[in-house]
Amino acid sequence: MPFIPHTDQDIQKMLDVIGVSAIDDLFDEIPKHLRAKSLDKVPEGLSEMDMMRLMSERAQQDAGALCFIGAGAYEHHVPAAVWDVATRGEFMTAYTPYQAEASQGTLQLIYEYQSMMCQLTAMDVSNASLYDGASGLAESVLMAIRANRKSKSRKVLVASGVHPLYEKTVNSIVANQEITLDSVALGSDFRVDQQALQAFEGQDYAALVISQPNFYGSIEDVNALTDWAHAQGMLVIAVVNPTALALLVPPGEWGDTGADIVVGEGQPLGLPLASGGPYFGFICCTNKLVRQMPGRIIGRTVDLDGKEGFTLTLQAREQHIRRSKATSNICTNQGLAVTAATIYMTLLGYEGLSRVASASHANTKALAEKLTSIDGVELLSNGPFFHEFVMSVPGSARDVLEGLAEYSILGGVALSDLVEGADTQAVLVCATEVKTSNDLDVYASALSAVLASKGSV
Amino acid sequence: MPFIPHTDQDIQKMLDVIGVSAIDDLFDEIPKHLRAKSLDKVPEGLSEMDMMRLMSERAQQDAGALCFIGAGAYEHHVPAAVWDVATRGEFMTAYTPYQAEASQGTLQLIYEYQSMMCQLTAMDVSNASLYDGASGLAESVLMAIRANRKSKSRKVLVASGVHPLYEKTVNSIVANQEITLDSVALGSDFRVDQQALQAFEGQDYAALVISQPNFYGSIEDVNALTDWAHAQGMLVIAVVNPTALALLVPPGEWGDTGADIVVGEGQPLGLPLASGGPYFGFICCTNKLVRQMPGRIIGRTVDLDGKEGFTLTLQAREQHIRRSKATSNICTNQGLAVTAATIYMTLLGYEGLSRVASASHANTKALAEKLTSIDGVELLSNGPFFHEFVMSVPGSARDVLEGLAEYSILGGVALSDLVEGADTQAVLVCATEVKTSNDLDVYASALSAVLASKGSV
Amino acid sequence: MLIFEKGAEGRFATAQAPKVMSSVADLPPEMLRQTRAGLPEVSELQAVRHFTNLSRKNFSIDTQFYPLGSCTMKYNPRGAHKAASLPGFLGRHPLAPESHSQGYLACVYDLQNILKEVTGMAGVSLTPMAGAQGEFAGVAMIKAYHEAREDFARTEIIVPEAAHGTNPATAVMCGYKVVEIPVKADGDVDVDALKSAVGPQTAGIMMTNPSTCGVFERQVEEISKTVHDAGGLLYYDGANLNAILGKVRPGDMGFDVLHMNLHKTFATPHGGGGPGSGPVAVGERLLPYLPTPIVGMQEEQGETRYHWIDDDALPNSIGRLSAFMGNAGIILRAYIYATLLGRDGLHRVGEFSTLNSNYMASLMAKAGFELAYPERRATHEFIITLNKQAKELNVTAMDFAKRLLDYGYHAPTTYFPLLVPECFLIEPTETESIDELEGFVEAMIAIQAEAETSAEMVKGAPYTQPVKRLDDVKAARELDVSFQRNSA
Amino acid sequence: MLIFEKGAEGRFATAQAPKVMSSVADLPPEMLRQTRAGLPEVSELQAVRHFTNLSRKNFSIDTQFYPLGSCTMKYNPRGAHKAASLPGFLGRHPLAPESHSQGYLACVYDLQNILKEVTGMAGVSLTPMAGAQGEFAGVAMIKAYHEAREDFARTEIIVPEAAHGTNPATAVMCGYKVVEIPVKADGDVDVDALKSAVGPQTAGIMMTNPSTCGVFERQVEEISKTVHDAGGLLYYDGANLNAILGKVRPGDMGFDVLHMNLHKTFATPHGGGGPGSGPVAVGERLLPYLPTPIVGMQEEQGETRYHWIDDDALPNSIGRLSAFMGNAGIILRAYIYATLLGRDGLHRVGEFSTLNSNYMASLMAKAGFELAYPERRATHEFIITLNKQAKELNVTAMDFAKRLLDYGYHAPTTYFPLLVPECFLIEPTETESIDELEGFVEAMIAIQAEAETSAEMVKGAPYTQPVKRLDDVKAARELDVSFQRNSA
Ligand SMILES: Cc1ncc(COP(=O)(O)O)c(C=O)c1O
Ligand SMILES: Cc1ncc(COP(=O)(O)O)c(C=O)c1O
Repeated sequence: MPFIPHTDQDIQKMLDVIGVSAIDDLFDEIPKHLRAKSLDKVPEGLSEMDMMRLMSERAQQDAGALCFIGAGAYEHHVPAAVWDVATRGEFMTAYTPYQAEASQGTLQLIYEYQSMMCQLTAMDVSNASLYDGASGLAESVLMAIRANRKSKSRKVLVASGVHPLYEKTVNSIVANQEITLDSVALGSDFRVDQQALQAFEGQDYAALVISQPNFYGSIEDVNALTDWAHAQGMLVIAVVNPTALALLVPPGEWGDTGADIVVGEGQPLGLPLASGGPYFGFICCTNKLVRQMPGRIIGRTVDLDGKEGFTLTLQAREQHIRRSKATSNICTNQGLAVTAATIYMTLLGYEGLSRVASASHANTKALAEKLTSIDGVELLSNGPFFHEFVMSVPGSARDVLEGLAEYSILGGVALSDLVEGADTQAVLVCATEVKTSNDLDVYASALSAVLASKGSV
Repeated sequence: MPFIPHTDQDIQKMLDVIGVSAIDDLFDEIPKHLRAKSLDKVPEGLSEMDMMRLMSERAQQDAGALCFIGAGAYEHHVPAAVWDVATRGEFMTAYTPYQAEASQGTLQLIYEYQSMMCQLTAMDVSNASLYDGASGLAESVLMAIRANRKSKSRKVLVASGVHPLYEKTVNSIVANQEITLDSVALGSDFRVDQQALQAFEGQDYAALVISQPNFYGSIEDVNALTDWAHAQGMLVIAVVNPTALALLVPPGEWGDTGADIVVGEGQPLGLPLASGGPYFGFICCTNKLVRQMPGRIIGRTVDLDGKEGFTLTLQAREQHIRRSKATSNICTNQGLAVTAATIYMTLLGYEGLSRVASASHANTKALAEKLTSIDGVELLSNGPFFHEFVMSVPGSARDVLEGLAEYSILGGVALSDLVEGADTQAVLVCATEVKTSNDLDVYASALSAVLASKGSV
Repeated sequence: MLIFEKGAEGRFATAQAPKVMSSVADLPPEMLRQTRAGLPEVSELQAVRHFTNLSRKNFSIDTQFYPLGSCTMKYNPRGAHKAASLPGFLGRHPLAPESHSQGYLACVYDLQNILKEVTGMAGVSLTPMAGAQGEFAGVAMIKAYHEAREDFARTEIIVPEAAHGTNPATAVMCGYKVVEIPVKADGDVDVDALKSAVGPQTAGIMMTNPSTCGVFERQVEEISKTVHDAGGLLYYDGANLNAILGKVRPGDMGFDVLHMNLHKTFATPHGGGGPGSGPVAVGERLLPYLPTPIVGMQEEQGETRYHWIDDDALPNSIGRLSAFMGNAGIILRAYIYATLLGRDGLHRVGEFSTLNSNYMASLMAKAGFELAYPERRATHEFIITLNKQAKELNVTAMDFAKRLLDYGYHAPTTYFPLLVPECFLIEPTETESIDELEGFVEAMIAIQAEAETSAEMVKGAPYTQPVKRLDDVKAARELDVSFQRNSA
Repeated sequence: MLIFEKGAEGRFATAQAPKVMSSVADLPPEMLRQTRAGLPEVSELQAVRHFTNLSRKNFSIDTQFYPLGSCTMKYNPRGAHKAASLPGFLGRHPLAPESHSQGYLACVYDLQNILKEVTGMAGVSLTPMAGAQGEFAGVAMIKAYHEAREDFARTEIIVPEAAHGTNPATAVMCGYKVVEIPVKADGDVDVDALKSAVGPQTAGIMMTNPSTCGVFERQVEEISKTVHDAGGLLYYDGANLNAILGKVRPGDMGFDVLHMNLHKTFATPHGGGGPGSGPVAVGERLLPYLPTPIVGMQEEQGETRYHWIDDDALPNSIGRLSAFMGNAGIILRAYIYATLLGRDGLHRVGEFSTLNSNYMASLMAKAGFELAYPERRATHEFIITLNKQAKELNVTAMDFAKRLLDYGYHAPTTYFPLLVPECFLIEPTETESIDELEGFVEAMIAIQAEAETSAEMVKGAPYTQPVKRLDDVKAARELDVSFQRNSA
């Protein structure tokens, strides 16, 4: 019996002690007519060997392409040590550190994680993780609504460079509490349109959401946006890419007083693309807002002997204590992903992370130059960008991407797939530090070939 | 500086304490003219990311074939837990357990390994490992020469079903001590020819080497051979496949009194094919011979409090104590491979190992039937075999195998590649439990196709 | 010592960074960071050593019996981890085109079907990222259902008092008011209280069955009828599905929607607090509201093609709950687990987890410990109360829990459910051997003896862990949640 | 508890075996095993838990500073392990045709060249499976050389008394007599003694440089001339190559043949005792005798093809030393390590291992510990003698070693080399940070203080390990080297 250790003797002994004659008797409180028949539609079990063969074949089906898609998930080099250490049984098969004395490993690690995120974002407090960037933004919106004492508004303003899938996610979640989002239109340079923004002057919003870099890869003038929002009595929710934080002004230093809540997708910090997860959402805030923070927080304290130790703290915000009055319903979070990210940040350090960020930027710039030197391909991102840009291809972006896929190149995402009403010729492209200059050339020549074979339309 | 943690400040502080002004000064006892120039022919260093790319490309070059080669290295399913646990830092990055109190993990594990090998072979004692099966056989020959009090002979008789590469290895090693090997010819059923054996009756040999199954996959009449050798005053050295031991009579029970020394290749016990290593040689013997055993042995004892513990024992046999009088020069052995094998044997148990053995046998039988039903292909192994057999193909075995390789099938080894003077049409083929019945069909149809395209010659 | 305290300025693991520092001169200077972020500055060896040693300060399934009730700490097959970590799976971008995603989509599709079968429901969405998000999705679907019928009066969700904290918290996140109803002394819901609580304002009820009391709710059919008759829907919190896997299906009990905790029932690693995965399954009525994305399949000229089903195809969906599709890697592991077990193996889960639990309960009762529900069958978990010990010896459940650590056992869940005083919720799971179960009971007996003769010693436990009992009050009062270089 | 004591008859990890037990009825019944082998009978969880917990009883580089002299316990890059574990490498059969082996052969070929360059030699064979087998190969080549010249009178190998035990043991395995020569008080070989030892009976000398005394042999050129003039050859035991990597090359010092310990100098994991890899490198004279197989390369029409060089192509080879080609996976790891370091990185190894060692030696000397060779530079390792402590306080090197474990440091090599009484051979390696070096010295200072005030306490150490000091005498006298069911 896979994973069940019982021998016939064991079972007999156990039944005797319990005082029943068969395992089935243990279910005698369940009404007979409810009892399940066999699970016919579930296949027969496989041995580990047969399972590995099946899964290897399936994994192989999806392998081997050169990927230039970003759009919220980024391919970075993950040091081998990250997952070797993170998947040690003691990290991987423990659970939430309820018994602090027997969980100091996980607890200290999360404390260190929180500290690193505070360093990266220049904020005071970080929690132990949320599910992902998108749902994390939803939590931030709820948090801002709770936290903004000056405003009774149940509306939040979104600078529309925010990831469209994040917006969808936020909507799915916050609409249930009658909270609504309004968007500021984007300028032609894929950055917030100052004019459009002015139109919201004087309106009552609990918060302004600013993405840096934004979904299109563009770098926003976050200082001006932050100061504008604060002047309007809005809190500022910053949505940031953690790799970019090694290069760009951290949200804690935006404008005169910094952002109030910082949220984002932790995936770039050592998590593989892996079909979208597990990743993790990070969230940081100012000291002032700590009691509104969702999720777990680890604190440093001392033990009976005065020795340093770590423990869950401020649990009175959480569902297991406060139940219906909790700051969020989150319980299980993304512990192991955070473990990996903490090791990643430690191995890279600020110096390493800066190099990853600048190499990604350099590769993206180089790719933009190579691709836009092809006839008919144009750079649409005409402001500064980090490691993504938007280009326009002749004809349908979808068709061109399909053509590239036949060369085993995943050339980016068609903007119109994700953004309603977007230019159907626009492609969002990304190149991180893992790409070699040869990879960029391979993309460029495949694109030339695809365009040529399509008769450039 | 990869893997060197020193900052400039560290270096300066260290130099100051030492009292020199530059690192180079620390080498001032080396004559100046001997000092090396830069290592021009060594390439520039790569980052881990660039290295991974290079190695992935190289690994990919060798991947993807369906392998039916055995001949001393066998593809078995290795449970995922084996290497997950074996590569934990505490196992992988420790060294020889000289400090017993800080090495109880490795020490207990080896004690358990020794016990398992004794169980499998039905012998009294196992050591902690030798390098591999072939060099292990060389150590066994040296051991037998030392141990056989009845014979002063420096000759050992080899039943010639022993792996030809083992024979070569043994020769390379023992010839330096003027020890020679003689071979008993093989019968047409790829088993020891009793007639040929009788010719050695009454001659003075220190030992007889018996392989079970032998190199050709055949099952020898080990009982008769053992009794014959003992009657001649020879010690019996058994060379065995550990998977087969789950099916076949263990050497400790061969004939009337059992083999004296048992040696073999541990690879089938959870070690990947991996181009030939690391594998490990196992060696077991009777209690009587323990002081002639080469290599490390772990013993169970007690600590100051009477608590059970494990430690290196009988070190007086070893080079670090006995130097030129040691039983062998071996020092570093194959610890981690043994760690994996111990976990493998634990996970499989006797029941699992038996199933692996019988499934391998069944697959090999089935493959032999499929292949030999092809026109012109004949089964040469007409005695009982375990998980390898010899077949004859029309034309040159080498050519046929090359043809198969183009179908990404490694169809076996041409006997004439390994055995001098062997039939050039003979192929040694293996199918273990990892092969599906579809794999066998794929082989059969490729072989048909190859033979057809070669015009069957 | 913290990792921050181990470094030296300028030190880092050089092999891990791209060789050259590329120029960023083209970016607007006022957007560039001016201060170095104070990340650790250590060598690769220091990092590996630090985190390896930290890991050694944890209890875990791989090292200890971990009978944490309501958490199903069963063995996490290493094969599942290995297969889910194949490069083809790790390298797949979440937005990769379907042509380059058939392997992954096939796994998702197959798991959807397996979960439908084991729950007896009509549809499944795997996207929720943990139990709580599954609850959210479920309650949001209930809300969408009522709203689609323009039944706006339903503003309440009923929750038995034994419910897990995520239940009421979720109801509130979905904009509902929470109405708690009591649980009777025998562990079953007080159906009379339920009957007087339901009405046209009732959107639904959230229930666990077996409940967190470790007993099977015998009146489930009556509850179902009561709520349905009042126009409400039934939500099944599947955290305890392990108890009944293969024995009784939520769909057959009358539930309209449920979530499962794949990290519990389907043996995916708990990772020190996550990630998990909390798929939802629904009956026919709620099918249109399932969260997206889902995977569909088409046979075309003998070829099987898997494809995404997104908001376009499911316009009434409650929508997306994550940027992509939840914790894909956990979904893979759960699929692999189901593949390894197969229909017979899944069926055995409920049986043997229940056997183990009842055996432990019997042993503990025989040893004199007080079961919270002595007249009931234990399910996959059971509760003991140490109320007598707390009153008579001043040794609390907390003290027993801490002392267990010294005996090498992780403590069961303590002080939950709240309605049983000084309780231990003990869940052994089916993957533990009889030896471990007996060892734990023996440890409890030994601690009981210690409590009787040396209560103070027990109250000072643990003694063998990296730290002694921690000052939680100080942790909350003098909040230190982030290392500052000068706070060291 | 032993794994054998944890099982139950009939239990096993079912997922790990082929589903059906196939028939073996076709095999001769008298050849079939009649008794079940008493392997452990445990579940997968029990196995994982047992061995995980066993591992936790080890010190290792990943968890502790491990300054074991002559063993070069440096950081083992995890990237090397990961790359060497790529499926393409793990799946390659050792007898796979060259057409399916170009990736692996390229790595072997490249490493051969790198090792030639760092040693200054003309040819390399990677096949020896550890240092001792490398020594064997080297001495066997020396023998083959003399025999090829029909110089059969050379029956002796000279070995300095400080030599590692494998050196004399190897010489004997090759059929030689061993002649030991003394080492002087300054750590250098007694050249006068050497001069009177050499003669027409001298096959060669085996030397380490830096020697196991932790000093560089300054008269190496004179030694070389002496032995060469007598018609002997020089063998270099490369176990200490870490000290001089990139600084001075054995080939330039006059050696004819050497082995390297890739598990030391090239940072491959030591695995709790192995596997290692002990490649040999030779000068022109010994090229024909290199052990097989070796990898060669041909450029053909712009295409690079790698191929095996076997006995056929190298008829005077001493032959094969393993069934296939040694510890292939260790060879890969060493190649990867060299690839990560590159020429500059390899050059730094000697520099920084020497810097670390000299720094520790200076600190220890300043703290009052007695250096064995105070007038000499330390190389990558150095020796202190605790003779005074042993005599005056009755606290021996062994006692210091055991007490160090309580401080969280693995003990250095003790009582080797034999010629220095009560010695510690301390090798920090270049991958340790200044903090660890200082921490170790502070621990030694603390133990010294303990030795002065509470010698008995120190002599009872360790106190914090899974066991206290073990009874080695009992272990050897009442030999228990294999578990018997009834001996438990
Ligand atoms: C009964 C019950 N319901 C819900 C949950 C919430 O699940 P999750 O932690 O995955 O969000 C839990 C988890 O502990 C639980 O035990
Ligand atoms: C100086 C010296 N020579 C030779 C050897 C033998 O090397 P191996 O253990 O790899 O056989 C060692 C190993 O410890 C050594 O230190």
